[in-house]
Amino acid sequence: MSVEIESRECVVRGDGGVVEQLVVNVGPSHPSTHGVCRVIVHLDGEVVTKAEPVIGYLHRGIEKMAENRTYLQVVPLTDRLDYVGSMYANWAYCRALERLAGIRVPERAEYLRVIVCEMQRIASHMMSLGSAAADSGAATMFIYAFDQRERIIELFEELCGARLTYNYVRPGGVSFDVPEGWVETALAFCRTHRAALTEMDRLYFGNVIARDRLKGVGVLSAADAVAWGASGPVARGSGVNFDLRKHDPYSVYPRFDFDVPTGSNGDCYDRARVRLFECYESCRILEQAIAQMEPGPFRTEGLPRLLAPRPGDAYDHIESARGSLGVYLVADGTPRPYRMKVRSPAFCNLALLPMLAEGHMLSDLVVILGSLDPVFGEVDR
Amino acid sequence: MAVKRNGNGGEARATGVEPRHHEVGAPERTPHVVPITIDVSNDFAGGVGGFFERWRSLLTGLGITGRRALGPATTVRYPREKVTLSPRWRGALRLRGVLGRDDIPIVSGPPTGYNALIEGLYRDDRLPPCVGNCPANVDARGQGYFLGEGKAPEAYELVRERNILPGVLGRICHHPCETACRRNYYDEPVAIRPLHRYAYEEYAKVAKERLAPFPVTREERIAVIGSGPSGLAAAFDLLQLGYRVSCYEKETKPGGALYSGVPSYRLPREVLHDEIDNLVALGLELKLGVEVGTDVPIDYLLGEYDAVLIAVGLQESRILPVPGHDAEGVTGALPFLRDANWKGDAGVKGKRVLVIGGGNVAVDVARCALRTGASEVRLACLEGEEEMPCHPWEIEEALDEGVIAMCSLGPEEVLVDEAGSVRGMRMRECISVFDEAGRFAPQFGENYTEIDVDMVVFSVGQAPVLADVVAGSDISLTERGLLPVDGTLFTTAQEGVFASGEVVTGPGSAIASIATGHEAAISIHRYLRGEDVAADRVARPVPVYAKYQPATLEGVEDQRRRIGMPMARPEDRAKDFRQVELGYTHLEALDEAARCLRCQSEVCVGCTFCARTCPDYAIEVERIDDPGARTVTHYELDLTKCCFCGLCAEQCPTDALCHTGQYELSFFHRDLAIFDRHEMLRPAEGTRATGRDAAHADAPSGGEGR
Amino acid sequence: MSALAWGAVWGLAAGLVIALAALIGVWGERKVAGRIQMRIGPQELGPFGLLQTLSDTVKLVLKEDITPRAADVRVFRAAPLIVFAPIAMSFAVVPYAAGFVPLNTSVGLLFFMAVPAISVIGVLLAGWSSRNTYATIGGLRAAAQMISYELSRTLSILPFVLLAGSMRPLEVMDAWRWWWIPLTAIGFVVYLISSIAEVNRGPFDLPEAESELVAGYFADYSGIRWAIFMMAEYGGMVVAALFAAAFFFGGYLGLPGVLGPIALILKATAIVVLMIWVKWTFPRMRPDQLMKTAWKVLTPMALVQLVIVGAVIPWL
Amino acid sequence: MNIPELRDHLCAIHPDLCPLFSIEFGDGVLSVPCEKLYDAAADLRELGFDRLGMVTAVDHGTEFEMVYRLHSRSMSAAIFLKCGVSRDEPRVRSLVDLWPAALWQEREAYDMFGIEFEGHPDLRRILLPEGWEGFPLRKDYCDDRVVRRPDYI
Amino acid sequence: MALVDRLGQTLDSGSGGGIILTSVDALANWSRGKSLWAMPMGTACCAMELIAASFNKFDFDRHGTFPRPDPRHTDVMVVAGTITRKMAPAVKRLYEQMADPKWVIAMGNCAISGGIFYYDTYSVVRGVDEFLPVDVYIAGCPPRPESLQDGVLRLREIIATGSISPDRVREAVLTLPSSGAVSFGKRPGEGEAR
Repeated sequence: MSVEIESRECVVRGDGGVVEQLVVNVGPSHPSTHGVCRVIVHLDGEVVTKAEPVIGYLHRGIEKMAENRTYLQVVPLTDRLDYVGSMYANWAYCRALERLAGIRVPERAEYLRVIVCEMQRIASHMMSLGSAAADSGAATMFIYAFDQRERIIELFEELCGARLTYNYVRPGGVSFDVPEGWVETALAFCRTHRAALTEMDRLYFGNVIARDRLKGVGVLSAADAVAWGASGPVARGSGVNFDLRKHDPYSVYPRFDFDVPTGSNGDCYDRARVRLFECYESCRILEQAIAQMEPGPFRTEGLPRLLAPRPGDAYDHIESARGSLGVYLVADGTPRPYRMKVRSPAFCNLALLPMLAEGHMLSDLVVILGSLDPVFGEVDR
Repeated sequence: MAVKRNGNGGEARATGVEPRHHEVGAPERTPHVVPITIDVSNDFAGGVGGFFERWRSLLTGLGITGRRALGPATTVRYPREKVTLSPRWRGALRLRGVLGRDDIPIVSGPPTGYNALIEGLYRDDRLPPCVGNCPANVDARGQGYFLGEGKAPEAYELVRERNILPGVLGRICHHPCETACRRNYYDEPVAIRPLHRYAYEEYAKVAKERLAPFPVTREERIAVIGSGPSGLAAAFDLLQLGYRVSCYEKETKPGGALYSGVPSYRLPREVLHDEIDNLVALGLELKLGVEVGTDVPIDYLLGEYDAVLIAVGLQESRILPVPGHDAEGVTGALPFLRDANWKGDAGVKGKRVLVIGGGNVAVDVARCALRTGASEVRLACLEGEEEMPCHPWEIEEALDEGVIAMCSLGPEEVLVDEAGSVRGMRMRECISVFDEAGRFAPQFGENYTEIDVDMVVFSVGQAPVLADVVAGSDISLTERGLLPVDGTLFTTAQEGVFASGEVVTGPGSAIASIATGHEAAISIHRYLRGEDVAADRVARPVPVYAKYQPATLEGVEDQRRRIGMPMARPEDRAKDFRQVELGYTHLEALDEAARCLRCQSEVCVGCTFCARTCPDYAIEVERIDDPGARTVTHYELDLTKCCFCGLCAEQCPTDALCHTGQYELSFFHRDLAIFDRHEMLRPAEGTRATGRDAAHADAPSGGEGR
Repeated sequence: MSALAWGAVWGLAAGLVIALAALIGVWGERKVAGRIQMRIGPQELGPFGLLQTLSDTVKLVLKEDITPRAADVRVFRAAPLIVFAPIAMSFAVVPYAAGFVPLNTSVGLLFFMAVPAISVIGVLLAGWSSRNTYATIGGLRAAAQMISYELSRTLSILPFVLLAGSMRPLEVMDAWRWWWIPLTAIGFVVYLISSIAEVNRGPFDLPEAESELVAGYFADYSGIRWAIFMMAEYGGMVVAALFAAAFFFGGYLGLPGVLGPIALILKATAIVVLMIWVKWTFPRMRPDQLMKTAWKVLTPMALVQLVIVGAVIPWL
Repeated sequence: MNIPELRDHLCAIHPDLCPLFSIEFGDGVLSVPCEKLYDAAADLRELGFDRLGMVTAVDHGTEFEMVYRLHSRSMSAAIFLKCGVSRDEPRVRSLVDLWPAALWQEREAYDMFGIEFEGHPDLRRILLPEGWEGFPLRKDYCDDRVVRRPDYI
Repeated sequence: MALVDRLGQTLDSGSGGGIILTSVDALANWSRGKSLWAMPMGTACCAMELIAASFNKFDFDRHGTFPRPDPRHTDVMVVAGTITRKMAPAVKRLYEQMADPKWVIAMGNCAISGGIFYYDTYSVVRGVDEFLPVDVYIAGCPPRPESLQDGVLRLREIIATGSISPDRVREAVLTLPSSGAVSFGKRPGEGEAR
């Protein structure tokens, strides 16, 4: 529903004619804004002449709060950044902190992190694909995708006792080792998930209406993707082969054999389908990681409750489901961070919306917004 | 779906989607990556074929949804049926117990059942780390509890159950309990060892009234050879079990290695004697100055007594066979210490002394040498500064007193002057001490150092001297002069003969010797009762406890800090054999005992670490800290702020705070969601929250993965 | 009995029937959507949750009836009725049983084509009078859409007029032969799709597109007025299905007595389920694609159907 | 490309930037004076740093430190570009001409720290509502509505 | 609510209307309680659980509750997530757009009190009850979907105390109990008699 009264405005067109434009205010609470985004859309008929996103409706001041929390207390805060993929922010933060404090992470913990993050990628992409499909009206596809996500969430609940805000990746490792039988369930999930992905591909991406809705809509060129700092599936959908797991291989990723799906057209279809194929790749990584994981400690023993890294600053990033998620930490030697900055991929990707939406229809606007997959916890922080 | 690989060419992979792929520009190359591109675009065919493909895609979609519609529903019919929650599920928080309402359990029991008790606690995850990490499983938590309540004699007696000489060990123990103390994680460990000492000092005041001999209830008599810690521990347990025990000591004063090996600046002789006198008062028969083997043959003991325990310890120091090791002025650590302790003069007055070795004994030797008048004491060891095997606080105190440590040096040759006495030592640089597998395999470099000294003390290992003890009996020794002993039962090949202490374990700590004494006592008891010695014997669990990095103390309030042990000034103490540590005052001891977190007791002690760690500051805790009336008066959880992150329950040292499986938390009023102490202690049924989930409420999770 | 009273009785009866059809339609939609989405759907009230929609209706009736301050009050209040009435009227020309059609008019088929199309005016008025951008866009989309699909829907029914030589529903039914089913297969597809579009259901639910326009032309309606919109939608769906069941699949024919109408209702139910199934399977179309489908795909297909039938007629 | 290689590469091409380069916590840092920021950024862009990853600032009490994180896909390298800005008059040249990615990120830095970016086409608040007083991530930011946490650790 | 209000008033004042009123109340409360359509005011993490609650595993529709994005058509606003100062006016406006009778569920701790964002942050509203009349608070961060369903079932208990007559609205007893469960739906003083 609109928040402010709509208005009409007159715009002089390039050819000298005057058109009356309808200004539609989409959001901040709208079924397709994936949270609380407001887009002020100027419409010429059905065609969008200007779409201006207004963000900050979920700006909670997490960066300021982090300055008032101890290093351990920040971890639950990072859960709430990207609430569709809490593990990523956990991990990015912990990596930055580990770099700053010189903490070594046991190998099993790295494997566990990779496993949960790849599962999180699937879960996040399922959410993204599903809600993007729902944006274009395919509610059932949303439920099929969400069903897959729900299974991962059940696995996460087994593993760390929470459904969304896991607080799982901790400085120096992870909070729990896998429970008994969990690994088998995860492998079984991988098998069923592939079939479900193929079914979703046929149901949605094979569908003529969906293709017509997605193809050629919101085209992002590779050059623009790089210049605008896009990352993740948004950049890869445009054919930019940029994936931190390959380009700045962190953790144990170099040990896995996986591919980076990239699109060629840079339209909504490619962006969405890149996500779909990343799920196949995540399944591959999962299986390899589970096979390679060896028993051992899952957490660095002996870290005191209060960490006080030496003064300095560190940045570390991981490839989240939305792109390169970085955390920049400045320490001043006290047990609290001096400054924490989250480099949010969704924020950078969302900046593309005005450019992508211009000239498309109002119906396309929500599809484009969905294909950028913003999560406003992370955009607004 | 097709995969194109540049480079090492793997297999093409099918993922079920028909491929329609074409090259997408040149693959971007980076040093790390084998660029792989999956082209994700596919399109309908053109023309009439495309027309039918389009219609078919619609039918495919209908087919998929239709098939799903015929499949089963995946719904949980919620109010009637509920999902099985993960045991780790972080529901609403509860307290299992609270100080002032619930008691802290005391780990105490008869010697024969003690191991099973510990084992049971360990299995239930209720064993405090200090108890678990102590070789003798001394209940340091119970000590803290009694001392905090102002009941020092009870604390002493509780400690004495497992640590027969609390006063002595309270001065010399290497305190593995403090190493494992959970408090390391928060700030600084509880001063468990100084509290032993304080308990002893308090007990000494009332010892006369509380000491009464154990009643003799059994016929059998037992001889213990050696009055060191392990012998005394075994004797104490056997006395407790109603046996009559005689202890043979070859020296004129009891205490064994505690007397001859430990310098008196660490252990005043009167304390040692006082505690052994206490044992005598409990019924122990001491036979001093009787050397078994020389004065009395062991066969005589075997005849006279029903069981014999050999706990003679180690008497001989190893001396490395480097060139010149037989020169005058080269000696071993034990003879040196014996001289220093018995005579107060080790013949080093004004001499320059070099101690070879990096263990605790070496540091003792070095510090003794200072006190007996050496002009300069150096300590040379193979290991680097970080890896020295001695306890860091020992070397620190030694360095304070003026000992010069020279690390990463291996002895090469003792330089001997014409008179055949030592004039110096040639050392070789040591690169690494251990090989990759962690075995002792020193690697030496090519740098040599020469040190001018007048005396060299080797402190590189000790060995037992048993030939005399067993002379004339059937007991046989190995080629190296060792007694073959079962390492867990402490039985020897000869029936009725047992062995314990460093004879069995090799050089170790006093508390470890005491632990073996307890074990040996159980074996002797079973042997005398005619039971199977090995049956159902509980092997003591040795959990691996985290070794904590020192916590930052910035912002930590003073009352949370460990109370520092008052020490004599270095320049004073280096000159004589008076005590270095001065001991706690009454108030200090009370405060320090109150710092104990009562780990794993499942009783909230109001340590406030949950409140301190909560990222939402949703918890408020207050407690009254009066000895005897210590209670948590206020515990308030604001459930509307809680973020269910689980950090507080993980911090809880006692496991009192835990997550229940309760997740149905609807309230009609915001204030109802604020749980006070009463509410926190309430069991899940009858809570303020709606929709109780009784099935999981009494199976709280948490406590894992700490 | 005067004609007015007779009309009132008929009107009331028709209203009740339509309300019942809508209630069951909504319930069926929720149940079928539930099955497709692997869930249960309404379950709590009555057997299989049948009373759920009744509860919803009572609630909606008892809810506040909001008229936005900016709205054109009279038009705003009248619009639901303008949408509902034509749909209700179109129930009158469906041949329910042998010899029974409530309004036995000689232009029955034309009536069925023409009258429901009036509801587009109501939709347009509803969207415009709400003074809400979403509603305005929704209303305009609805107008464009319903007018476009009206053509193909009409064309898809014309074969029956050709085949039977009459527009009187009962006469068409009398002339009906089983081989009309294969003959008019293409026409049925066109009819089904255009009917879905006519009643603004997915994948043609652009006027109310939930993910774009929140609720489209009825975004500002609440309570009973909104319920009337929903009744019109489900009523339109049911009547379209009844009509298709009668003409494309022979309706009550072939079965004696009361079994005939039951067969008609079963056939109509199947078609309603198909419509629901389609809605919950496909994504929504975009306005331009919608137009393209109407003019470039469905209208030619309907014309092809007409040509086929026209070619067959001389051989009869 | 690892950091020393990057340094050598940088020094070979831009000797003037070489002395400003340092390595901290395993990251290459190029600290430049603020007036040279734009030129240095342009040089780095020429060098192959095609992505502007992050723009932010740190309030050091005495001055603001602008922190830019640049990535290069072709070199597989990343570098920090830092410059200090005076707290009294926080003004720095906008990098929007070089990377459009800076458009929103600089707006965010403005919103949170009040740093004026010269040449930015649309410098408005982005996360906070228009009309918000103060810049919350400054260390001296005061707001009566903030409830302070209890002060224990 | 004009019609219903008038009906309620008429029945209440007229003689013998009480009996009819009681049965109309019963019908109204039954229908209102069993078809609570939700306005999903999901802003943050809790929105994910709100979505999950109406999807296949938890299926809100079984209870007659499903999310409608349009406030005009909904009965209960589920505020799921952090409400910031920037967002609060929009939430309030949406609430005002809802048709009476309407209820508010504050789902999750952010909506109840700001939760984890209570301290040290400058932009978060500490609880939606600062500007909305909240009927049921569901604690959790985020609450499970079952928890939300439980909250909706609790809300029915409040609805059951309602009446279409403006004078007869029974107040739920919402005081802090000394022990035991919350009592509600009980007229004040009724319990003491027995």
